[in-house]
Amino acid sequence: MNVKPDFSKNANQATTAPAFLSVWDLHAYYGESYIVQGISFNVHEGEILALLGRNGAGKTSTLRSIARLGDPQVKHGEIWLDHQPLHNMASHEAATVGLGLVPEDRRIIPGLTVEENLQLAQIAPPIGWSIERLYDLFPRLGERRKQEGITLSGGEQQMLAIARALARDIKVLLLDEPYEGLAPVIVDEIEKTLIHIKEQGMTTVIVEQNAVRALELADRAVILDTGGIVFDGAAAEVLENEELRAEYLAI
Amino acid sequence: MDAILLQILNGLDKGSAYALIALGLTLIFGTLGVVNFAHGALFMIGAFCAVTVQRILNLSFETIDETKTDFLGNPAKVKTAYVESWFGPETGAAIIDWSVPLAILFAIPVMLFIGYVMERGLIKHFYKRPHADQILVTFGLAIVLQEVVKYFYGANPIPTGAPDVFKGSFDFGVMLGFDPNAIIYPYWRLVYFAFSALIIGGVFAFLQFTTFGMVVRAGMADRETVGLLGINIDRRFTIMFGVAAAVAGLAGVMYAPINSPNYHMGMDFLVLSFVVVVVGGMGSLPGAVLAGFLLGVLESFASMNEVKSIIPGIDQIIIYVVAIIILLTRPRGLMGRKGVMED
Amino acid sequence: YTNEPTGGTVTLGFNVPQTGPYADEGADELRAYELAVEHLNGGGDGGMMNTFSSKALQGNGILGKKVEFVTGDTQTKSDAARASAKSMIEKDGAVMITGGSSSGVAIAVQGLCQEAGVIFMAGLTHSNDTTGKDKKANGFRHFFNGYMSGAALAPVLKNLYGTDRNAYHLTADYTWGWTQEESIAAATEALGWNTVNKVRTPLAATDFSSYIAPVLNSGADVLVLNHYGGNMVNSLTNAVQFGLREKIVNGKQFEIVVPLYSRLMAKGAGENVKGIHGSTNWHWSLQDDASKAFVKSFGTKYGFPPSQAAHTVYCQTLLYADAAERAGTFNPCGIVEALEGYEFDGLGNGKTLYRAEDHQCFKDVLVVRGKENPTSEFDLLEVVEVTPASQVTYAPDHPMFAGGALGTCNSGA
Amino acid sequence: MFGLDKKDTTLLIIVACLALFAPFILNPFPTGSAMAQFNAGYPDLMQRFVIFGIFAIGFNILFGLTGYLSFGHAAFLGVGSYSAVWMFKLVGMNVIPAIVLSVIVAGLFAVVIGFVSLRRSGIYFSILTLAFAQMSFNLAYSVLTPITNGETGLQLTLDDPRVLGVSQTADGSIPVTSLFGLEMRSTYEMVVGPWAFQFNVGYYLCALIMLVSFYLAVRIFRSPFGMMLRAVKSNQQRMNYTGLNTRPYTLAAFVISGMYAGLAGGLMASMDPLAGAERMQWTASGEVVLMTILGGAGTLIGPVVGAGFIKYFENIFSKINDTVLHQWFAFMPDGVEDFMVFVVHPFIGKGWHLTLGILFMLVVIFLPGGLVEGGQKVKNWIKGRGKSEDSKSGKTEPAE
Amino acid sequence: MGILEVKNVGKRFGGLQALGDVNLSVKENTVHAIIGPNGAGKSTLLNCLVGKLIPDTGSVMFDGQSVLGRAPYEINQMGISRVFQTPEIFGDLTVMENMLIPCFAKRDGAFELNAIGSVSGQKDVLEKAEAMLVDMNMADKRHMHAAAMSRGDKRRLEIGMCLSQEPRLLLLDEPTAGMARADTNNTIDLLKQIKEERDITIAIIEHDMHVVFSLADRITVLAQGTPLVEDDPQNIKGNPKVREAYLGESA
Ligand SMILES: Nc1ncnc2c1ncn2[C@@H]1O[C@H](COP(=O)(O)OP(=O)(O)OP(=O)(O)O)[C@@H](O)[C@H]1O
Ligand SMILES: Nc1ncnc2c1ncn2[C@@H]1O[C@H](COP(=O)(O)OP(=O)(O)OP(=O)(O)O)[C@@H](O)[C@H]1O
Ligand SMILES: [Mg+2]
Ligand SMILES: [Mg+2]
Repeated sequence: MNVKPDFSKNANQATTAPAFLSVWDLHAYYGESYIVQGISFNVHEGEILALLGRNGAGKTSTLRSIARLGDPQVKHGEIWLDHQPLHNMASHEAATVGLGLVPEDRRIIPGLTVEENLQLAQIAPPIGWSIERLYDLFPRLGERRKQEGITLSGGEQQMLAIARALARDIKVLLLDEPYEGLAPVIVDEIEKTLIHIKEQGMTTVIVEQNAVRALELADRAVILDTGGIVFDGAAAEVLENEELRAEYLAI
Repeated sequence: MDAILLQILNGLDKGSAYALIALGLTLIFGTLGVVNFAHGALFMIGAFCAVTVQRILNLSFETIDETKTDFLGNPAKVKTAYVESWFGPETGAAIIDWSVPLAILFAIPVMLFIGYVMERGLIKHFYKRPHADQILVTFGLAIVLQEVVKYFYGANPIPTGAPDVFKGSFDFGVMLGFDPNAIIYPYWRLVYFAFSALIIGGVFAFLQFTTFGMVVRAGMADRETVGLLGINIDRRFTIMFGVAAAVAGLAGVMYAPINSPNYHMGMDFLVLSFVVVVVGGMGSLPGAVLAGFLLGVLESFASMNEVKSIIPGIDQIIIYVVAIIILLTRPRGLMGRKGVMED
Repeated sequence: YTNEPTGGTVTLGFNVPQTGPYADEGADELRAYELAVEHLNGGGDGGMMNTFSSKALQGNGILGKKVEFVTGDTQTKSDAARASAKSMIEKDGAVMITGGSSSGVAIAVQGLCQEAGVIFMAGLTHSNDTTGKDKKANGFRHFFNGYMSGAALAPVLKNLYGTDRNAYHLTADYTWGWTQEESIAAATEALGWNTVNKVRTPLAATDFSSYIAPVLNSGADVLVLNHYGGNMVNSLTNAVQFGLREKIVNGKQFEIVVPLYSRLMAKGAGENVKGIHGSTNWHWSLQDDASKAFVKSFGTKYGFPPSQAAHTVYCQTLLYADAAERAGTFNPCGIVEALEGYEFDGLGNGKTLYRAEDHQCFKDVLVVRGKENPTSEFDLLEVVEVTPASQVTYAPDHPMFAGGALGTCNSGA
Repeated sequence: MFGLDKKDTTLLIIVACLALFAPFILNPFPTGSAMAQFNAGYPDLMQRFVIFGIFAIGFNILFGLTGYLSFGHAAFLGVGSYSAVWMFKLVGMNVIPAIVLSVIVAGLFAVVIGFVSLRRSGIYFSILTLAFAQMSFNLAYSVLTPITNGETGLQLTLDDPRVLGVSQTADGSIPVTSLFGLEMRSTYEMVVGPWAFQFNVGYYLCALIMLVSFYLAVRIFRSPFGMMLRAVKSNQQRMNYTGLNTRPYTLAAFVISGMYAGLAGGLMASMDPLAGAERMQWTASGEVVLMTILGGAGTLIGPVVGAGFIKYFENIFSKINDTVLHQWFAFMPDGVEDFMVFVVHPFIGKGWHLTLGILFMLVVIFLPGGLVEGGQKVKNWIKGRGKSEDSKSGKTEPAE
Repeated sequence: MGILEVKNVGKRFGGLQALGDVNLSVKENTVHAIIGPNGAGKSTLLNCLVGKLIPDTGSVMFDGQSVLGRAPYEINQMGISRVFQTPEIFGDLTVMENMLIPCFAKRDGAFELNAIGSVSGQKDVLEKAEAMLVDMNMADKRHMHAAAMSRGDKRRLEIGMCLSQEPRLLLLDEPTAGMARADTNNTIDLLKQIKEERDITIAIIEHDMHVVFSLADRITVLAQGTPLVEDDPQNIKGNPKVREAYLGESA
């Protein structure tokens, strides 16, 4: 039932610009339930890819598979990041070769202060931005550095989650709904930050329900539906394609 | 007055034993969140490390002495320890005499190894399982460890003495201007007290002055996210477990001269150490230590006849009464952290 | 009657602690039971069957039936012990239950046997109550008791420590401890000793330091430890650690007394027992023919000398078998009749009487002392005095044994 | 039937059949054969199976549904036993008033302990219940001896005052417990060839009460109340913000399970009129926890299975000794026989704890969710081999 | 007089004045939106209304009765239901059971010991829950464990649960965060429909301006713990203070 991804097009692109992060024929399960049903896509160095789709389409599951978290269990498929086979790694190993994930629900660690949450990210090498630099980027966090992370407001937590990912020296940043629960001004700010780090060469995959904003930011888009890819192409193309937007994004 | 002072001293010493045992338990239970019913067994194995070292040092060859007879009237066999024949009777006897302190050296690697094997082979698979499953599996393990020890060493207590220099007691009373004999204290218990302080301090320093403690705490709260930050939390959990096992073991080694080790001594301490840890508050090391001392001192006071005549049987239940009062007045024990094992 | 043996065999139930703190004692009891069965069936060297004054036993089983046995684990808990005894009665058809390593268990099982209509031969139980307020017609005890310990010890203590002493009691806080405390205090006060204090210690206590520490300052110069098993090992070890024995109080050397001794437990306390007095039911170093025969028989089979527990239960098995032979039946009421008021010799404690009024045996009691220079790992105690039975005998209506009634024998029919 | 759906009715009927035919089922081996050691069909053990079954069923109502892990439930069992024995001593030998009183007293006790302990949750709750139970045990063992008869345990004596009955029977023994004259201990023995089956009045009374208790438990599980208890376990916060007061729910569950424990205690005393303090010790509380987890916490039948499992080991394995082993392996050549005995020896008789410990570990490692869920997995696996894989949906239903 | 009257409410966390001096009046049968930057104290205010927090100063009256000092379940029984910022549902229970519980709470009150009657026998409650599932478009997920649902679905379930209690005041804390556009639109429709069909007052916190402007009759802008302005939607959009503090240029 899932449309076979237009692989040839990717492959063609790959010859011109070699994929930086490449996911090939990924199948993942939560226990018995088959969720990610054969997904393949490439992300090129320095680009922003928007991964879109309805609730329950499998976006989070895909990101989690890439980040090598135990659930869902990847039963088949390959994931390459900068010539490193992620699919053979545990999540902490994937993190040390440069993968950064900002999970949905932010996952701020209870019992640790804001600063400790950031310090935690800088224990295992390689280390990215300094904590002071992160406070410059998110002054609100600097003001609350001694507060327990989970008592932050929703938006502040989101900032902390992004800051925590940047505290590590990463090659690719996976963002799972980074704008969720943020005030429009902050969304603007984070968008600026993303552009800023993109300029510095960061490769980003962004999952977002605010599809328009994500598409405006992204270079390319992949649309998922019930665990399979239904579109893979330029972001602008989605914005122009009424049918696609209506059917899969309801915009 | 001197009676009260005496009981304070006593309580502090008792408390140091409780604190030390609870410290090991709280590393696993309060910090890793694993309900470890095998902790008492680890303590017991520590004590049996002392027994084993004593046995090893006493390994002997037998010669037949025609002048004596054994209980059946046959010529008696006389045993001579190898150490004594190698190092000469005097040095040999001295080495045997010091078997308990020597056992510390023996126990550290043994306990680290046991902790390692236990964590890697068993506990590792149980972090995500319900607490009930953890109870069942560690209780099963505790029984197995106990029975194995019983199989080799029997059920009777095995006397394991401290070195001769520590025999006898120290007269505090005279020092403080009381009558002689008013406040006496066995030397070995003083050693135990000092040793506990040392270990407790060491563990605190390790967790306080390194990020290790923070990482483990974080890992317990959310393993997945810690993994996303590039930290190999499994390895740290293993180390933590090894340290906890070693602390439990050392507490056991040093306890051997105080009371002769037997195979079920761990179970005797198990309930008490859980109470101490919980009263101290889940996830709090200082809490566990404080609760250990507090309960030790209160227990000592309750054992005084003056107190018992007011409330009969109070020494039987004092620990539980205090536990109930503390848990009802302070929701998370003395110094517990929020959200640790509260559901 | 219950479980009347119909085939060529008769089944006895050996109910001992196989797990828990008394497991080693239980194991030794089991060894003795097996030895007794072997001897009854005509195997081995016959052991004490050769020295026993009654010659009814032929070495062909009991009443011509081969003796078989089943074993169970009491776990030193009344419930478990009763469950185990019940399974022997209900499932295995045992006609007699024997064993035990604590008074609570013995009394519980004795009560059960009375109701079920089988004979109970109590093993190690030292509480006055077993043949006092909890006595039962179907139960017999071959062990001595708290009162007898006191009566036996008192004269020895008088010789050793004089009549002007101040005693401090530490007592395990349950029935056995209380009865022993009462007995010893009464016996020593009769000598003129003063009882300074009686302190109860919790059953679950493992560290007695807070109970020992105040002793020296109380003016006492003798410490009596009414503890058994692990409690005894720990309290004695603690007392010695505190250096009590090196102290001089009231111008006298401080002394410790452990009224009930057992070799296995003395071993647990190690060097701390040296020079400490107490009483015991039997010891392998006794030189009478019966004891020698038993030690030889046991020692040859197992390689070490038997404990008092082993001796007791061996005797019990023989006595039961003998009673059945003499009565010509396994009917509990026949056995009770044969044992009541029965007098015999040759089982290691001299002339012995099973008193009809309370089913308590009266025989010599040993006063022992921890040996200063043991020659082997079994040689821990030395016999100081064999107190003759007459000195430890009391009237059946003695107040320490008052209350309760023997009732009538129950055959379960 | 009985207001249950089909699946539950089937389960109830199976349990009823098992209980009814237990004397046959548990005695599969002919008396006197080498395997007869493994027979469990004698009154005392059968009674224990069902009594501990009741205890565990009740415990599971609290633990399995609400997730509150009480470590002091044995206290209720002990209190129930004491009440029942006092009833026999003072009032009469009929078991009905004794059982009723034990349930009531245990219930009152549970109200008090539950009211205090339920102010905390998680491990703090567990330790509070443990503390109460240990206090009860320690006091019963020593200070409360006038009421509990301490170490020895409360027993009937020849001079009990018993207002509705005699202190002693005509032949001078203690009267036995009965149900309106039907003696609990009377047993009919049926001999079929080499087999002997025992039908005991006490057992059937216990079994009947167990069935009623089990039926009630099923009803509770399927009731709105049961669903609320599961909701408590799942998310108390949501409960509160949905207008539900969690405290009365948990307290009700606590008291109900305490009454089950009291019932078990009363039955125990009715079968064998003795009540000992050890029944209240933490190890006894721990035992019911183990039974429940071993069988499968939160499942209907699991606790009963777990109770049977542990009691079987305690009573059967502990009784196997070397002599029995030699009988089993007698057919082998001498050397092999001795070797086999040597190998098996550490695991039986005095080593039964070892076997039990190993089995605990094996069960929990390989059958997460307990014996019942393990059994279901095996069933599914066998079924699944017949059909092809068709369980793709992520739907999981709570096990029975 | 509004159905909800908040007067001079203040709340401090250590050194942080999370709520300064909040006055708020919500009129019956209106939708009142509370917007404001992250960390403004919106969720804190809600917590003060439902009994999760007790304010340091001020009073909260619902329908003429004070809610302060009452337990959360009592407040709920007065007719206030709340949807949380991170979904709070019964993860171990099925979707159907999740829906049943509030229906029981509505029918039976805070505590009802119906331990013998079976759930399947309670026809009225079953029907009501079923109808709600259909309304929320989740009937097909009836037997699923709630924990296994995607996050958007969890949030819709929670809204459904609150609605089935037929509250008089419904508090929504970012109900559509992380929801796909299509579902967001559905939710807006649903809320509109409910507002028309029932006597219900809604207070909603949202960062999605589309939602806010589609629903709200009245808007309060909260900033740093104090109300900045309160006005009708059309006026808010143009308010320069609001633009600066909250909306940013992209709105
Ligand atoms: N732990 C789990 N167990 C079983 N199924 C799960 C689990 N987590 C998610 N699923 C299922 O997997 C499917 C995909 O979920 P996923 O979270 O990847 O979706 P998503 O695209 O991120 O949706 P959303 O936009 O709502 O976050 C959903 O149908 C969900 O029900
Ligand atoms: N328990 C607490 N302890 C300390 N500070 C807290 C606590 N709860 C909230 N705060 C602080 O109070 C402020 C207000 O938080 P609140 O959650 O109410 O914000 P909000 O308006 O809901 O923001 P958002 O839109 O991001 O969810 C924040 O700065 C937060 O860090
Ligand atoms: Mg998602
Ligand atoms: Mg908020």
